[in-house]
Amino acid sequence: MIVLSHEPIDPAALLRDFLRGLDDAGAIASFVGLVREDGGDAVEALMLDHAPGLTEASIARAAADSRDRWPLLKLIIVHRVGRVEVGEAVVFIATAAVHRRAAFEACDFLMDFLKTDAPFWKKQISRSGDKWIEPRDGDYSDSARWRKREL
Amino acid sequence: MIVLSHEPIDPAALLRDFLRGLDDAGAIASFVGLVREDGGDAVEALMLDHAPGLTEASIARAAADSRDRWPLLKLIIVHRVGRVEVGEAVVFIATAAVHRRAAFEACDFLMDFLKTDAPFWKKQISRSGDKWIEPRDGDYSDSARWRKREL
Amino acid sequence: MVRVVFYGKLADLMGRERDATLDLAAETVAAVIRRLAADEAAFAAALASMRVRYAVNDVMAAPETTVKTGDEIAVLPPFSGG
Amino acid sequence: MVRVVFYGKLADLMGRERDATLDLAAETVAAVIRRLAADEAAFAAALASMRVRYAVNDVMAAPETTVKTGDEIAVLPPFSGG
Repeated sequence: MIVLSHEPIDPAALLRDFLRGLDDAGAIASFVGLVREDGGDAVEALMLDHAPGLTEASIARAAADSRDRWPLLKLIIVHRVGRVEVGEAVVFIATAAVHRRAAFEACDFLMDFLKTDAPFWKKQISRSGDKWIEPRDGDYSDSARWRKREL
Repeated sequence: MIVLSHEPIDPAALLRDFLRGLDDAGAIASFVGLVREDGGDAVEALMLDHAPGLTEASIARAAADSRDRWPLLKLIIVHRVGRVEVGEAVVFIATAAVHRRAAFEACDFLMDFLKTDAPFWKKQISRSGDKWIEPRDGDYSDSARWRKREL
Repeated sequence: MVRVVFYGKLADLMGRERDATLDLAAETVAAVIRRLAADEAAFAAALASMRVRYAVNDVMAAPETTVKTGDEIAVLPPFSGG
Repeated sequence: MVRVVFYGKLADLMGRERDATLDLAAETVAAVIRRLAADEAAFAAALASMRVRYAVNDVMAAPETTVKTGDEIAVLPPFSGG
């Protein structure tokens, strides 16, 4: 399931729903990304721009890709769009598999994808002004790990 | 926080509590292990034996080790002991960090530790009889990944 | 006429969308964008400072892709989600 | 006298705990276990079939560790948690 949400999301409730009816899956990995205070800069919120249509299609392709790479029994990706306040969740991912390696790796892969390869644009709103956020170098090298593996 | 629980655990509620007051952490990785039906063998439950005192101390050392290796802001490990029914959670782990790589790796490391290096013993109760479960070869090689890295 | 839609920091600069005329019945994405940049120094500078990608009608597309009247070009600065 | 506590499949075989007498004031864990195994063929066979570890008074300990009256030896078959 893939959801772009304009409203606040509740990771615990999403995990509860995800765990229902997973009789064959022993392993569930999940990830929550929260908007955090950025050190000294008093962050108030993120504004998340996206390209309706293109963004959903792009995430759907990554989800299909993860199912090709790992034997997943279920996955969910929920991503906020619009204004997300400090402390709120920006993203929730959960993956279920028989064994934990598949669940962990698929969850990790999907997060790397969302950071650098999904059509989202993040602007940080803080008291000292607004700024567009670029992925960190580490985000690009994280994403590159999965491409190397294909060789 | 480390908890050995004789009663059923609620991973969603544990995640909800864990997410409270995490203003500085952007990344939360978590893992849920469920007792699953084992293919044809009609599994009814797991019986989890442990060594009171020794088991808690062993997990506490692994938790401290994970904090030495990764800049974690918070972690929780909850493990069932006693009889755990099919579909119930055996284990819940969550790790919080500023960036997701630390959260993912620490969560992965702690699960590998619990599978092969924590004093637990698992007996599978099924209609066809009971049997003690040994870690899979993959569990041992997963744990070995973290030792190689030390070299 | 094609519609050009801007995202992220380029939307701050150019607004969400603009209509652009075509000089020919079919032109490349690159040609349409070049013409917009010729009129707007700030947009030209932004394009030079980052790796921009394009989509045509919601499908990722190379700058050499041709567009015709009624098509929509999305102008995509580097992604940052999650 | 030391207490010997068994876990996992060894508890199925030996019960949860047994008291074992010491021949000397201080003996090694290995000596105590060897004596128990001499009396119980099934325990001897189980020890031979798996890598068993030990703890003395809740601290992991080598088989060469010496124990004295009042100590507790835990006999630990291969772990499997999670």
